[in-house]
Amino acid sequence: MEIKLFGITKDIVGSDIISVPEDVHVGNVRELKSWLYIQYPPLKELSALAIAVEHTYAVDTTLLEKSNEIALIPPVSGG
Amino acid sequence: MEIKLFGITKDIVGSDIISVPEDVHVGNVRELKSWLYIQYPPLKELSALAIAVEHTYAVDTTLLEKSNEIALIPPVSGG
Amino acid sequence: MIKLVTTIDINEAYAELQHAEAGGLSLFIGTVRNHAGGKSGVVQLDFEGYEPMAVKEMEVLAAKAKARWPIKKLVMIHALGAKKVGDPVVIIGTSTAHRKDAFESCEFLIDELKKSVPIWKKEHFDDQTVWVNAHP
Amino acid sequence: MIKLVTTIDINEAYAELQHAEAGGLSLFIGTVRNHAGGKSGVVQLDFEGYEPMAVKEMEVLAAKAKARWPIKKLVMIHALGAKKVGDPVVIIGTSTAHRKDAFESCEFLIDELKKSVPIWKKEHFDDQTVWVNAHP
Repeated sequence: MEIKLFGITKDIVGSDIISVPEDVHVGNVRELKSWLYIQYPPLKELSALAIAVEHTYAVDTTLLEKSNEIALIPPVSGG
Repeated sequence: MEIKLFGITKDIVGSDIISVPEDVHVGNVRELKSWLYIQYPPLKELSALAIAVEHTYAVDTTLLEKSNEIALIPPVSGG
Repeated sequence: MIKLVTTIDINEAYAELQHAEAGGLSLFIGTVRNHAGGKSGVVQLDFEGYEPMAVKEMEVLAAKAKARWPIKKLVMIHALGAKKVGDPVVIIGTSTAHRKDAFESCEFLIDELKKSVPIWKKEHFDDQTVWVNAHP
Repeated sequence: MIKLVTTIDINEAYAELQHAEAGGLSLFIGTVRNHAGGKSGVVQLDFEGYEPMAVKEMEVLAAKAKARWPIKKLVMIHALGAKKVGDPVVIIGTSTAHRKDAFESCEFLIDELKKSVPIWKKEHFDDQTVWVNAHP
């Protein structure tokens, strides 16, 4: 499973992508966030952190498939 | 005393100016409006009719001097 | 920038509204519609103004807006003469540090312009001409 | 017209908003300010977007606005990449028969864009760089 990164999350991770190892099971958004916060504690300091699945904001219970396009959405600041 | 005309008042009067005869005394806006309504009854049918003195909206009690720039302001419709 | 013109130039208005401390810029552009007062078939409009008074009234409105909102730059431009459907006839713009002030002041200025600035619109339909707002 | 671009073209947006039945057109243009968060000295900004999702989110907002106001034409254009003070970074426009609808829908769209469209702004000051809004 791959996670696209943008904005400050790219700086925190030091890459524009996170590859979730095969042996880590993250079945929904809540589980993915828990795993991310353990791997990259500075993510917890952000004002907010959303997950997008297939270009749409996901909720904690949204299920994740390996084939989904998944992205971290730190607080937006366009306009 | 001369009165500038705009918009529909020009059509009603058939000119872009009214010359108030020397022997007619109109000392303020109220008196001028009374005289105008007698001379040009269709002016009474307008939604509203304001008088401008020196490029400023005048009130009924505004005094009129022969040297003033005076104009009839029918309902505006700019924009 | 407050003025009466023959042809509205949007780029001129935008250039005038630039200000290093402005983050938001609200522009309102009024154009000629092809229907008016429930009647379709407007083919042309003529705008007539009492020019010195119209400019003076716009300046009064600008002063009121500047007293109420922290406006960096302000534009009020109205076209006079013959206009076709789709032509811009008025452009109002304000630039401010924060966008809410820009929206509010821009809307205030066009609302007030329509109430008090001595400019008159004559609508030419296929079959008649009408001075807008003249009669109840 | 909804898109992400390198350079904002105001004339393109204005042309797109033309509609024979539209009497009023509200445009909002967001530009780069020289100060931010109480700190002066912004020398440059970089805008990064999650492009397919940003376009999709703008389309969702446009659909919401169209459900709420009788919008004839709508424009949402955001710039990405490096911008200098004064550069336009976003342009939102709506045209409607009556101006109140144009103002309200335009303000709604920029307010919502700033809340949900995945675009990020990095401010370069003389002495540091900051991802805006990232931290409390």
